[in-house]
Amino acid sequence: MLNIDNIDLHYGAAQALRGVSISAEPGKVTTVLGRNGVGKTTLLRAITGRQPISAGRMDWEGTDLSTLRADARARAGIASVPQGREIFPLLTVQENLETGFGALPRALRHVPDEVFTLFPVLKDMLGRRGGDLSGGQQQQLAIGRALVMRPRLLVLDEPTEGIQPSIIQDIGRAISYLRDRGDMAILLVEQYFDFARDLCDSFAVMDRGQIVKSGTRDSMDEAELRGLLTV
Amino acid sequence: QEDTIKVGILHSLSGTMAISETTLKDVMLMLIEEQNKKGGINGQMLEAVVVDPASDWPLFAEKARELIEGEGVDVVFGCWTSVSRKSVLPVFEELNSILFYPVQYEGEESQRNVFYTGAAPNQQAIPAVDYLMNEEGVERWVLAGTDYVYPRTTNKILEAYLQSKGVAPEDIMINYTPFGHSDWQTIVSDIATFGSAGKKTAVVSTINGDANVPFYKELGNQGISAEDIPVVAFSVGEEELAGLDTEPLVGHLAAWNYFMSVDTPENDAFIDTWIEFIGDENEVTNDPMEAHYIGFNMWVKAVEAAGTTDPDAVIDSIVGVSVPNLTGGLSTMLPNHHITKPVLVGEIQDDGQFDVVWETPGLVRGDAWSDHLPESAPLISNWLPPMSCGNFNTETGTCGGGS
Amino acid sequence: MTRLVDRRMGIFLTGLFILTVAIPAGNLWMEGQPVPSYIVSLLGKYLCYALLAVALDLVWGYTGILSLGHGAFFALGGYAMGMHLMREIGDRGVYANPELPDFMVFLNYQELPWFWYGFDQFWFACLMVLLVPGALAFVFGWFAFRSRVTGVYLSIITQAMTYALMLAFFRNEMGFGGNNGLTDFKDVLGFDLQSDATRAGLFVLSALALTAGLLISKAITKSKLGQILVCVRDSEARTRFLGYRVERYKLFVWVVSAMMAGVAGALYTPQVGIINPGEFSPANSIEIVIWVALGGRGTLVGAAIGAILVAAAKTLLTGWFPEIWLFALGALFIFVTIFMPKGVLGVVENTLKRKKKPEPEPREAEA
Amino acid sequence: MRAAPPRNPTCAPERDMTILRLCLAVLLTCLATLTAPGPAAAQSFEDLVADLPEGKFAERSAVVARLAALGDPRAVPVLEVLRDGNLHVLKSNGAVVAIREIAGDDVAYDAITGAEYGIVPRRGATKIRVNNGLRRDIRAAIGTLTLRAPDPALRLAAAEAAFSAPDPDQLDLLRAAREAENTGTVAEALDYAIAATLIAADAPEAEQVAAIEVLREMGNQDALSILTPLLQATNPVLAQAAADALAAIEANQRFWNMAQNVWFGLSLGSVLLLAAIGLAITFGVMGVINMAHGELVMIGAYTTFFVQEIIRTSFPHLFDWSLLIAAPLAFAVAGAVGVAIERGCVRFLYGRPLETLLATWGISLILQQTVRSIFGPNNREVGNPSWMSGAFEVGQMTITYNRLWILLFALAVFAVLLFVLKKTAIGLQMRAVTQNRAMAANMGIRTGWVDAMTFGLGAGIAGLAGVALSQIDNVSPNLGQSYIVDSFMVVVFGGAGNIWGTLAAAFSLGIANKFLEPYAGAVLAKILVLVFIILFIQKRPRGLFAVKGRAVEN
Amino acid sequence: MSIQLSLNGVNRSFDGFKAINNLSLTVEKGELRAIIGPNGAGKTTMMDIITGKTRPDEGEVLWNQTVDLTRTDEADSANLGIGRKFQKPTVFETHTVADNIALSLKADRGIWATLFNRRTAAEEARITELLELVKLDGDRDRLAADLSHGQKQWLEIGMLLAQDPELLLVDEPAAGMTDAETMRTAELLRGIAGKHTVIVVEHDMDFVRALDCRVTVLHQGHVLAEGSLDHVSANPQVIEVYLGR
Ligand SMILES: Nc1ncnc2c1ncn2[C@@H]1O[C@H](COP(=O)(O)OP(=O)(O)OP(=O)(O)O)[C@@H](O)[C@H]1O
Ligand SMILES: Nc1ncnc2c1ncn2[C@@H]1O[C@H](COP(=O)(O)OP(=O)(O)OP(=O)(O)O)[C@@H](O)[C@H]1O
Ligand SMILES: [Mg+2]
Ligand SMILES: [Mg+2]
Repeated sequence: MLNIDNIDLHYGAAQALRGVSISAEPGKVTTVLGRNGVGKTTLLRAITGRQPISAGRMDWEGTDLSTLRADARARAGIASVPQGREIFPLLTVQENLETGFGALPRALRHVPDEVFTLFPVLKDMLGRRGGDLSGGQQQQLAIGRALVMRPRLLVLDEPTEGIQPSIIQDIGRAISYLRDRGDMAILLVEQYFDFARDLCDSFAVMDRGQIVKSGTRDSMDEAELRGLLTV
Repeated sequence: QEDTIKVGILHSLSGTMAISETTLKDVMLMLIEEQNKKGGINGQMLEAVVVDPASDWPLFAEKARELIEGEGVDVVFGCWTSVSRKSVLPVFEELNSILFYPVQYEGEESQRNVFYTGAAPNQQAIPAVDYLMNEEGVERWVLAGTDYVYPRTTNKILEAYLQSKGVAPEDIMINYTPFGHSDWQTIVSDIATFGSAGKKTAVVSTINGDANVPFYKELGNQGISAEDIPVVAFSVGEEELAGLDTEPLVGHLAAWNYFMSVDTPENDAFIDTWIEFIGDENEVTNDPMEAHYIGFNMWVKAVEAAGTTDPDAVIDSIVGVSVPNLTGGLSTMLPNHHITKPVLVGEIQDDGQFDVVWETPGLVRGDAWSDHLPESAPLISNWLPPMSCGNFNTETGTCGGGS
Repeated sequence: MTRLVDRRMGIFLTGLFILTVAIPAGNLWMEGQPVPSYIVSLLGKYLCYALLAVALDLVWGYTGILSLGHGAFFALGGYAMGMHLMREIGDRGVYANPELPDFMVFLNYQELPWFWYGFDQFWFACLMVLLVPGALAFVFGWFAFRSRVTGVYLSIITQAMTYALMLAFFRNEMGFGGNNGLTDFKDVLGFDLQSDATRAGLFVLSALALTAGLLISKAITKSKLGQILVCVRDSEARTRFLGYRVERYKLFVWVVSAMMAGVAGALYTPQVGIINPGEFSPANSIEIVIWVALGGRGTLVGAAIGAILVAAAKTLLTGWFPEIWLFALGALFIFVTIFMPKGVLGVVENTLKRKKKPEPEPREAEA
Repeated sequence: MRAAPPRNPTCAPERDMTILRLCLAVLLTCLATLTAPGPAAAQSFEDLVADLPEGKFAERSAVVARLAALGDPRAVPVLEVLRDGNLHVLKSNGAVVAIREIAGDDVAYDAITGAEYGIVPRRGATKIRVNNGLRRDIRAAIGTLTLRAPDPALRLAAAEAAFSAPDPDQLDLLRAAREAENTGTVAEALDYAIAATLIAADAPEAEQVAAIEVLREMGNQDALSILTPLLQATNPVLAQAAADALAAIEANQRFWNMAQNVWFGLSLGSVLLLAAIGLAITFGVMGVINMAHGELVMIGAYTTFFVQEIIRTSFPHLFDWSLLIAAPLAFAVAGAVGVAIERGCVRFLYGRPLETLLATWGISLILQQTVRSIFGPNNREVGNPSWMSGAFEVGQMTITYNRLWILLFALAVFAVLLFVLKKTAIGLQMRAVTQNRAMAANMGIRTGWVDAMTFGLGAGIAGLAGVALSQIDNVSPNLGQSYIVDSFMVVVFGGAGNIWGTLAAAFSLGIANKFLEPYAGAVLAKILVLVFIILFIQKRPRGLFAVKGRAVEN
Repeated sequence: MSIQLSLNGVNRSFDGFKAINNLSLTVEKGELRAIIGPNGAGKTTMMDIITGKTRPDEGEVLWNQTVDLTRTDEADSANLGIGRKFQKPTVFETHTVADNIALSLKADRGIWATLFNRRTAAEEARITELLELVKLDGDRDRLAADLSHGQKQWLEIGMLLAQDPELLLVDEPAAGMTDAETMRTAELLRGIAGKHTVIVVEHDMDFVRALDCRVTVLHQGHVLAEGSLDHVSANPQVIEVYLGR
């Protein structure tokens, strides 16, 4: 269980997050929505440990996240699919997938089959350098790489960006499959409204570093949300 | 502060030349300390001013200026490479101060403010070649050097000299290498080939500094022994040998004006003082150190005689001054600002020392202008009035450029 | 002109101007020379270094070309001037040969090599001070930039260039005096190089050259061309897609910078009295980079300050702590990199807390 | 020690040294009376030894010759002592003694009887000096005396001595020895010696022509040196035979010269490879412009020195193991320094790669000065263990052991490194961290630790390079400076980030250099290689083994 | 209408992998063309070839039926009037947002011209106009590095428009935008088509529908189908490899 409580974050003098609170539960998908530049990525960076927070508390399974460095958070079960993919360009696809092995017990150091069933293209490209892949292939690799870590919290930043429709459907199915397995909390940042809506159990809408609207899927008012995203 | 005499020490303590020059700084400190124990000069104590020109030639000029103008030193002992000396020359000339230069060099220079206590080519190279020719019957010569002015000039002189002795041009091989050359495989094997033409062959090495160690290591490894092809070096002394396993090098030669192994009471005393000063049993002494020893004592004597450290007075009074050198003779300052020295040829021993195998019967006068180069043959140097000229042309009867 | 002289440049130039007027004036008219003449030469030398640093900052700080061979252009300028000074000696050399410099006489040259022709004329030498480094830079840059050699690859071939030149100039056959280089200069344009007035004159000239160099560089970087240079530094490929011919822009600053370095060398030679192949050594060129990094990359004035600071530190430390000064200098470098990421100038400006429109800060060009 | 199989039938069953010597003595005395009669015979062995200190080198030479002619086997040890420069005259009583150092003291033993005279005070004895000429004569003299020694190695040395100093008077002696010889290599050496002697002697034409044939078979430099003067022979038959033989030998030599150049190139390449390979990690993989790399190499070399120093003073019998002990230590020491540099400085600079240049330059100054302060500015002596000394011949090609071992060592280091980087988990992590530090952390990689290990590995390998370089170059505070430029050149020329490229670059630059050197000279060769690098980079702007494609563009 | 761009039998492979396989395609002047296709179909590579970033192994690429684009480099193609927006947003991070636009404006790209260039009032006005269009007028003086991912996308679109090119190659403009913005982008592109030729790559079918133009489907480096969106989305092969279900 991830609990974010009232955090602030600054880039130098500029404040990017103001009192953001959000939580994610195993077996549930929480989506964060918002226009460009409102702080969605920043929130995820705070969780994965790329950017230090300046106030507030982040609690993950009972430990205070802000005391852990980024690599420790990964070993505590948090995996991320960052915006911009961040594939290791000179490592082969195979090696990209293996980078997460260090955080795993020996028995789990293999690439789970679901990665290849989800993204069959990766299987054909195991020997190719990650940096040579097309944009969409890289995005698939980034998701696959996160799944190798068998995370208990999966953080996805616009995972559908640049991906062909059929695979978006596959990713959607994968996310719901993972959710339904019940051992994983999923935090999803998405611009693609329909996709987000179909998957989420709860949602939060951000604007200018703040959460301006949140609730469960049932309380979701599509027209209002679309309005918030447009202004 | 007025009552001390300041002595500037201008030797590199860092950079590529530190390896050679640092001991010269130490020997100067020792000589100054010893002199002070004797009560200084004319009742005044000496004070050493040490700076580090860091093996950077323009920095030498800057530091020389700083010593003379900034620190007000009365005399400077320093420099090793020719280029560092060339770099400071104008400074000493302009500010009318005194430099003692302790290293063997290519000659072709005589400056009023500089005293050359190292060997001129005629005090090192030519006697060494004579030895090899007469004693070892060498007929074929490899002149190997680092590519810079000292080896170039020395080899030019030697080439002219050898040819005048009837050596055919095809019996002379000249080879130059860059500074710090470390891969000697090809050259050593070339030397071996050159030496296998059925005539006794020797190598005259003007290889400089760091390049010597890998050179000798390669010689040893390729199994070229001194009995087959002896190498006589002008820049390899006890200090350089300290970095080598000399076992395979026994018998290779060096020509100097001093060896640590020379058995005289002066030298024994000098070595004892040095070892005590440095505090290390294994420290060695070498030729440029002796040159500083001689130069310093000459300067002391001249100052005592002149009663002042004023450069003009000292420059006048130092010519003709004789002091004991460490090999059992008296060295004299000549009017051309070079000194008289014996020339010794030594063979490397397995203990890292040299055994003197030959020496000149008397002292050799340092010659500023080589007689073996056409342009410099007519030049002579004499800083005594009325001539007072470093490059007097005996053909035209005029004092060439310069002052 | 759009504010060529901003605040930091203003302060620096004012300081420089005061020095340039005060020192020679003081020395000429006041009793007992308040500033010893060796300090004047020393400062003159620092200013030459500063100009060299500015030249490097122009290509490194703004265009992202890390040159590890700028010492070569400096040395070539120095040699061009040195050759003129050699010729000025005339028959006052030790061998009294009116045609040949001393080193040629004792190396048995029969006649002056062709590439020495013309250097007896001052104007010709001055032209060469610009043309020789400029031409080398042009040829080198034309090939390298066209072939899209970038990053460390470019750095290393500039290093190879200066290294090769060093070895070549070491060779006596080259006709530039071998490792001793050119020295024993007497006068320039009839002025005795050892007189205090000439020294002061050279110092003032160096200051003027530095000022000109700073202003030219500033003008370039402030212009649209300057902005494009920064684009090249940050994303060369993207700049191409906008239609800019990156190689021409690079070549332009590269040649300008080389010429500036050449001028610095030309002023340096008469002030230190020697020019030799050591100036081509790769370590020297690295040191130039160090000056710029230490002063603050991409700030011009910072580069100049860095050069002066390091040179002054070297002067002082080698005198104060001859045995251990390297510790101090080394520690200084480490300290500056870790604690002053924007160089000395950055720290000074931060402490002055001048809130201004953000200057484009240098970022690392991707290798 | 291996005893030679008995050969001489008259004393065949005996292995006892004294008896062997006696046999030899009898034999030699016969021969000596045969070859060297005259006034020398009048002087006794003792007289001659007493005469050794007298006169100049030339006179001493004559005495040595007479000693040899005497054929007294006791002469061999005396001559050996003389050759090694340990024969002295005691100032106190004028006795000729051998001085041996025992536990730090000089102890004198009578040169002939071996009786002990006790400890000699400093300057209590005058050395009987030898020079090269004398040493040569002594070698020849010992050669004469040991031509029939039981140890084949001794006989071989004697035969070689006879070859290099052919003496017509010894012809019969050599032939007799050849008759009795049945060790192949020695017999061959004796054949050569006989041939050389025949040519030096005024032998009949037919014999000399046959000798020329033998030398032609020998086919090496030494043969050349003996045959060349024959071109001037007045006898046209001889001159022609010599010319033919020379032509054959020279053709053969051209081939071997090529081979030799390749070998020199490989060996220079291996040195470059060793010097550069650590940098291929710290710079090539990590992107740190590590100007302190050379100093890390230097630290490795000083570690070797330090180890040898301890071995010399305390465990001299371990000397041959010194490098094997030094290698892991050098790796550890340099690696530790590397880790310290990374943790203390470089880690603050990731993302600012160019600034690492400034900081590591500072570190290099400090390391240099530290070493200078601790060990002094001078060269330190690092010796070659016996297995790294000397050379062997492959055909006409000389291969020195130290170069061979360094080549093998370089390849081994390369192989291990390749394995670590490509096949181990830590290698993968190293590459991941250097490509994207933040993402690597998000994958659970301890980036700090991996950074330290990577830098430490590069530094440790630099240390290993130092161990090897100490065998061929100066060990001085400047050691590092002389390799840093070349190292960067190699890494970049090969293509930064590709260690196969480093391998290829090191060897191709080494070989290019060695092929140019004989034609252009060392200086010009170096310049040409640099120009070649500049031009080559124009063709391949990302080095020899460039990483191409999209992957490197962003 | 004349032909703006034509690709004939273009091939390109990487280490044996055929990224572009005998691709032929023509685009008319002023046309708006959408290109879709699975990930890795070769869409970006095709743009690389048109702009001279990648050289084809064989085949010809003709600009206005005359200029051979396989021989030009990136700067040449830009000067011919081909502008490009990249899949991964690339802007000049150390310049301000306004300067990014200013540097992209159509102007003389020579050394001397830029050295002595001064920004005119007309240029200022155009910059402001464009910034408003991409909703970055508030961020005018911020460094481009500080923008969010989506803001960089917008900035890059602004830069593309500033160049005023004849042909716009737009690689995934809507990625990372909200649905509303996606629609606005489609409108924008529709607006400039006609005067300019536009080639858009996108995976967002709503966006493509909004473009309302001819659609080319690329698969494994060659054209799989071409026609209206409805036409191609009915193609079973397109459904199989691209659209799904
Ligand atoms: N490294 C940075 N330094 C300074 N400001 C930044 C930095 N990264 C982002 N910002 C600013 O912080 C704010 C939030 O950015 P963030 O990347 O979190 O937006 P986002 O919601 O993810 O937008 P998008 O949908 O475009 O990805 C933006 O205004 C952006 O300009
Ligand atoms: N430099 C290269 N080296 C190796 N393979 C490459 C290279 N460039 C492209 N490829 C391969 O070519 C294929 C086409 O890539 P491209 O980027 O053109 O696809 P795309 O159609 O743009 O896909 P996406 O919709 O995912 O962006 C991919 O499989 C990619 O891996
Ligand atoms: Mg984002
Ligand atoms: Mg694409």
